[in-house]
Amino acid sequence: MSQWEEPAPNELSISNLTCTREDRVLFTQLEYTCCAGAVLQVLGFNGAGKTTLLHTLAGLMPPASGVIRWRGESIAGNRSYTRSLFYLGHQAPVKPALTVAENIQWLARLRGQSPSAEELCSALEQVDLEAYQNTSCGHLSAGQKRRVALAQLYLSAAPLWILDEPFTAIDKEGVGRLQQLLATHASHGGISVLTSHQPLRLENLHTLDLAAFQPDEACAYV
Amino acid sequence: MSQWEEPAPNELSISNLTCTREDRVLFTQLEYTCCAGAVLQVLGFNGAGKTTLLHTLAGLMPPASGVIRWRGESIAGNRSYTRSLFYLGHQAPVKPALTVAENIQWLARLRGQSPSAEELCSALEQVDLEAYQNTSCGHLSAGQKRRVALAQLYLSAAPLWILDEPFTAIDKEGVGRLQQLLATHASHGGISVLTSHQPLRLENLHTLDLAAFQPDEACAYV
Amino acid sequence: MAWQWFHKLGSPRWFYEKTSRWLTWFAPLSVALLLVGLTWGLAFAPVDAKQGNSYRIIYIHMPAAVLSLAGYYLMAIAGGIGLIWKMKLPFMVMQSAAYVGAALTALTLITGSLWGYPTWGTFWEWDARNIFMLILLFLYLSIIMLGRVYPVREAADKACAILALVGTVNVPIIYKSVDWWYSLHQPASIKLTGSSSIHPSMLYPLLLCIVAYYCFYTLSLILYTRQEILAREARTKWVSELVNTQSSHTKD
Amino acid sequence: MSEQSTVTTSAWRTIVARDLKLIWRQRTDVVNPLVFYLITITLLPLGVDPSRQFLGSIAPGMLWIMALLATLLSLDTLFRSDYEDGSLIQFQLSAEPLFLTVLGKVTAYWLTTGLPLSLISPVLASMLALPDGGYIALMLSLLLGTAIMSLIGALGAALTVCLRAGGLVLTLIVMPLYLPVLIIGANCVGSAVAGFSFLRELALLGAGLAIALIVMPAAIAGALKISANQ
Amino acid sequence: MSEQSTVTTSAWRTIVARDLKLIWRQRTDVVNPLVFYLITITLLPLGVDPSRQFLGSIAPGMLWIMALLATLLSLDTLFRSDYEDGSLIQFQLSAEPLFLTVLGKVTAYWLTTGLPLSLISPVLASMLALPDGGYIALMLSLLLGTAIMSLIGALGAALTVCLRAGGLVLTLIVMPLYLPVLIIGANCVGSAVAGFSFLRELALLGAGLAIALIVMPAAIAGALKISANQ
Ligand code: HEM
Ligand SMILES: Nc1ncnc2c1ncn2[C@@H]1O[C@H](COP(=O)(O)OP(=O)(O)OP(=O)(O)O)[C@@H](O)[C@H]1O
Ligand SMILES: Nc1ncnc2c1ncn2[C@@H]1O[C@H](COP(=O)(O)OP(=O)(O)OP(=O)(O)O)[C@@H](O)[C@H]1O
Ligand SMILES: [Mg+2]
Ligand SMILES: [Mg+2]
Repeated sequence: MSQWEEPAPNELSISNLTCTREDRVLFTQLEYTCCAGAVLQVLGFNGAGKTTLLHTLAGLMPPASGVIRWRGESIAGNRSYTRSLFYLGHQAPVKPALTVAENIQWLARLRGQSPSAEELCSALEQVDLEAYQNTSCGHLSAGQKRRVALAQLYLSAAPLWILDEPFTAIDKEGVGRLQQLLATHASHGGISVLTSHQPLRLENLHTLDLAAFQPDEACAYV
Repeated sequence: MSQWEEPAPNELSISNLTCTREDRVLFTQLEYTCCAGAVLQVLGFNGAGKTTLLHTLAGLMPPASGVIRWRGESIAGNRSYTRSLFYLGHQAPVKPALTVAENIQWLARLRGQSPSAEELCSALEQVDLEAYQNTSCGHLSAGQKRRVALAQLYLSAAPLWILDEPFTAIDKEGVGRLQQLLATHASHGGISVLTSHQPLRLENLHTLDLAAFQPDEACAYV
Repeated sequence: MAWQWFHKLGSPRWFYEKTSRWLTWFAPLSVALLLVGLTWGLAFAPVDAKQGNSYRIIYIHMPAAVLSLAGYYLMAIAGGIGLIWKMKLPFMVMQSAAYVGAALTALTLITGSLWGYPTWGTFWEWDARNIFMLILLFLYLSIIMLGRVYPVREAADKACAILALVGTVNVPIIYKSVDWWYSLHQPASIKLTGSSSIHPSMLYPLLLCIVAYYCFYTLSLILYTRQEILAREARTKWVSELVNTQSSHTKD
Repeated sequence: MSEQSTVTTSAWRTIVARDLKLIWRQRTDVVNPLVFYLITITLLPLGVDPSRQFLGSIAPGMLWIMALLATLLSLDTLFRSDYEDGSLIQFQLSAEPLFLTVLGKVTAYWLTTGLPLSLISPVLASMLALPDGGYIALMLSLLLGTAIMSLIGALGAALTVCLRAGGLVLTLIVMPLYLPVLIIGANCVGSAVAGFSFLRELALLGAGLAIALIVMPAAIAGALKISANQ
Repeated sequence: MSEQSTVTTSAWRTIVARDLKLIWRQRTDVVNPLVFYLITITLLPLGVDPSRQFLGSIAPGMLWIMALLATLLSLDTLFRSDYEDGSLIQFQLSAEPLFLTVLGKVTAYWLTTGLPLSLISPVLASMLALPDGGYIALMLSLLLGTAIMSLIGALGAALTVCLRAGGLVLTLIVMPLYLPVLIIGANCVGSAVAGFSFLRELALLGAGLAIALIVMPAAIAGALKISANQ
C-alpha cells in the first residue's frame, strides 16, 4: 500500500501514440490522459487493437511512435512503473497442477508480496472460491479459473490496473462484484484501464473508442 | 440441408438427468424438452455445470444417470445424432498456422461438407473476415479467432447447435449478428442450446437455470 | 556528424541506392577476379607430385572454408549492431550472411568430400576439421531456420541475433574442443601438404582465389541484402516508385 | 455403396491434407526429425572411437536406435494441439468414424517423419561407414519399421494427451512396444551386412505392420475418446 | 541493502519452489528423464554387440550421449506452459529482473533432470560394464555438464517458445552448442577409465559453467522478451 501514499499523483498519459502489427497501422495519434480515480474502458470492434494497446501500455511492446508517461515519466525501461502495475491478459496465468491457494500465492510472491493466511482467505472469499481452496485448478470450470486470476486484484497494491477482458466467463454476480472492486480502486485514487464488450455500470467511467483513431487509407502501412 | 426436410420433428428431450464430476453431483433430476424452433440458454453460476451439461448433450460424456433423446431415440452410440449436431466449445478449433479460409474448409470437410467458394465467401462476410481470408490465424486477435470458428455456423446444415459461450470476445455488432443467426436457425425449425452470462434478446428464448437442479446436501456426492 | 553517417548506414533505402551505383563496377570486377583465379588454379597451376590433378580442388575448397568461418563472425556482428542500435539494415545483412555462409559451408563440405574420395578413399572421415565444418553448417542452418519459422519479422531478427551472438562465444569453443578431441584419438591417417610447404607457383593462384572469394562473397552478400530489402520494404513508397520506374523502363 | 465409401475416406483425406499443410506451413516438422537424426548421428563418433571399422560395427544398431529416438521426439505433439484447441472434440463429432481421422493423422505423421528419415538414412549410413550391402536392408526396414512405430507411438500419444507432462509418460508407454521393432530392424540390417538374406526380417516387419494397421486405429480412437473429456 | 537482496532473490525462490511443486504434482517429469535414460541405455545392447568388453569400450561416450538426449527430451516444455497461460507476461512484469526468474526456472529444471540423472548414472554405467575408475568422473562430469546443458537448452527453449512445432527447431539450435560439453564430458570419463587424471576436463567443465552462468540468464531473458509478445 506504500505506493499510494506517495505524493506524486497517479496519472497515465498517452501522447501521439501509434501502434502497428506487422507494418499495418492499427491506430494513430492516440492522445489520452487518465487521472487518479479514473476507470477507462477501451472500446473497439474485434481486431481494432485493444489488446495491442494494453500490451503497449504495460510496456510489453514498444510503440511504433509516441510516448506513454506514468506520473510524468516515460515508461520505457522504467522499472518503478512496472512495480506500480498490475496486468491481467486474455489468458489466466493459472497452473492446473497447483491448488487454488498455491496459485494465488505464487502469483503474489512474484510481485514481491507475501499474503498472510487471512488476506488469502478474504481474497478467496471475494471470488467465491473458499470451498475450492485445496482443489487443483485443473479441476475448475472456465469461470472459476478466471476467478483465481482475478483474486490477485484483491491482493494487489498496485495503483494501475490493466485488465484485458476481465469479465470473460464470469457469471453475473461475479461481474457485479468486480465492478464494485473497480469502483473501490478508483475511490482510493487508483487507475484501471480495461477492455470489455459488455457495457459497465460505474460512476466515473471513461470510454476510449479506438475506432476514432483509425489511420486514413494513405498511411495504413508504415 | 437434407436433414431438415426429414419428417421426424427436431426434438431434444432430457429426462431425469444427473451429471457428476469426480463423485460430486452437479445437478440432478434435470427434465427438459426442446422442441423445434427453440433457443435454450442454459444459465448458472460459475461451476454450476453448464459446460458439463453441454458435453453430455453432445454425447462426449456419459451422464451419471438419465436419458437424452433426439427425435425420440436415445443419443448413446447414435451416429445419426452425431451427424445432426454442431458443437462449439470454449476453445475455438482454429489452427494458427493455417489461413482463415483453410481453417474454415477443413472444419467443414470434417463434417462431410465441401463448401463452394461462394458459400465460403458469404460465411466470411457474415463474420466480417473477408479481408483476412488469407491471413494465417495466428495473426488474428482473440475475437477474430472466435469468429473463424463461428463461421462454421453459417455453413452448418445441422439442426441442433450446441454452443458453449459463443459470445466470448465477440464485439457488440458481432453479438447482434449472431443473435440474428440464432433466430433464423430457430425459424427454420432448428434447435440451439447455448450458455452465456450475457442476457440475450431473442423472441422464443427459453432459459434453463441449473441452480434449480442442485442436489440437496444429503445426496451431493455419489 | 559521425552519428548521422552511422544512422544513414542503417537505412535500407540509402544502402540500396548506394550499392546500385557500386554494383556497376564491383560486380564485373569480382566475377572477373574469380574467373581468373579459378582458371589459373584449375588449368594452369602445375600438377602436384603426390596427388596429381585432384589437388586442384583446393582452389575452390580452401577459400570457401576460410570465408565460411569469417562469414559467421560478420553475421554475428551485424546481428549485434542491429540489436544494440535497433536498426533494420544490419538485420537484413545478418539474414543474407546466414544464407551465403551456409552455402559456402556446404560448398566446403562437398568439395572436401569429393577431394576425400581420391585421397582418403572415402567421402567422409571423422576428422576434426570436417566435424567442425559440419557443426558450423548446423549453426548456420539453425539461424536460417529460426529466421524462417518465426511468425513476426522483427522478432525473428532479434531472436536470430541473440543466437548468432551466443554462437560467437561458442564457435571458438567448438573449434578448440573438436581439435582437442581429435588429438586424443588416433592421429590422422593421411597428412595433408602443409600450407607452408606449398610451392609458390601453386600458392599465388591460391592467394588470388582467396581475394576473389572475398570479393565474390561481398558481392553475393550485397545482392542478397538488396533482395531482402525489396522483399521487406515492399509496401513502402520508395520501393513501389522504384518498381514503377523499372517496369516503365522495361516497357519502353 | 460408392457414395458411402467416398464419404468415409474423406475424413481421412481431409486430415492428411490438413496435417501436411500444417506441417508444411510450420516447415520445421518436415526437416526436423531429419535434423535430429543427422545431429545425433554426428554426435556419435564424438563420443566413441571414430575409426571406420569400429563405426561400421556399431552402425546398424545405432542407425536404428537413433531413428527410433527421432520418431519418438516429435510424437508428443501429435495430438496435443488438437486436444488443446478442441479439434479433438470435432474429430469425435465428425461425420465419419474416429479411427479414420486418426489414421489420417498417423499417415501424415509418417509421411513427414518416417518416410524422409528412411530416405535420408543411406547418407547417414555412409557417414557411419556402414559396410556395403546393408543399405537396401536399412532403408526397407526403416520404411516398414517407422510405419509400425508411428502407429504404436500414436497410441501412446493418445493415451497421454490429457497429461500436462505427457511427453515423458509417453516414452515409458511406447518404448517397450518399440523394442521388438528395433530388434528385428537392427537384425535385418545386421544380416544384410553379414551377407545373409534379410527377407525373413522384412517379412516379420511387414506382418507387424499389417497387425498394427488392423489393431491400432481402433485402439487409438478409443484412447482418444477417453482422454478427450478430461 | 539486505532488504534489497531478499527482494531480488525472492523471484528466484518463488519460481524454484513453484516449479518443483508443479513437477512434483505431475510426478512424471522427475521420473522420466531417468526413465528415458534407463530405457535408451537398455536398448543399446539390443542394437550392438552385447559383450562386456565391447560395451565397456563404448560406455563413456554412450552414457554421455544418452544423458544429453534425455535432457533434450523435456526441454521443450520448459517455458511452453508459462507462455501459453500468460505466466511469462507476469514474469516480465514482476518486481524483480527477468533473468532471476529465468535462473529460478533453470535451477528447478536442473534439480529435476540433471541432478537425478547424474546420481543414477553409476547404476547404468555398471549395466554397460564401464570399467572401474570411470564412475566418479562420470558422475562429476555429468553434474557439471547437465548444468551447462540446462542453461544452453533454456536459451533454445526461450527462442522457440512461441513456435508451434518448437521442439524440433530447438534440437537444431541446441545440439551444436551441446557439442563441446559432450566432447569434454566423454573425454573426462575416457581419461578416468584409461587411468589418467581427469581434473583438467572437470576444470574445463567448471569454467564452461561459469561462463554459461554469466552469459545465459541475460540471453534467455532477452529471448523470452522477444517471444513473449507474439
Ligand atoms: C568434407 C571434408 C572436408 C572439410 C569439411 C574440410 C574443411 C576444411 C577447412 C575448414 C579448411 C580451412 C582450414 C584453415 O583455414 O585452417 C580446409 C583447408 C584445407 N583442406 Fe579441407 N576439408 C575437407 C576435406 C579435405 C580433403 C579431402 C583434402 C585433401 C586431401 C583437404 C585439403 C585441404 C587443404 C590442403 C586445405 C588448406 C591448407 C590448410 O590450411 O591446411 N580437405 N579444409
Ligand atoms: N476436468 C474436470 N475435472 C474435475 N472436475 C471438474 C472438471 N471440470 C470442471 N469440474 C468441476 O465441475 C463443476 C462444473 O464445471 P463446468 O465446467 O461444467 O461449469 P460451468 O457451469 O461451465 O462453469 P463456467 O460458467 O465457469 O464455465 C465445477 O465445479 C468444477 O469444479
Ligand atoms: N500476433 C499477431 N501477429 C500479427 N498480427 C496480429 C497479432 N495479434 C493481433 N494481430 C492483428 O492486430 C490487430 C489487433 O489485434 P488485437 O488483438 O489488438 O485486437 P483486439 O482489439 O484486442 O481484438 P479483440 O476484441 O478480438 O480482442 C488485429 O487485426 C490482428 O489481425
Ligand atoms: Mg483483445
Ligand atoms: Mg463453462
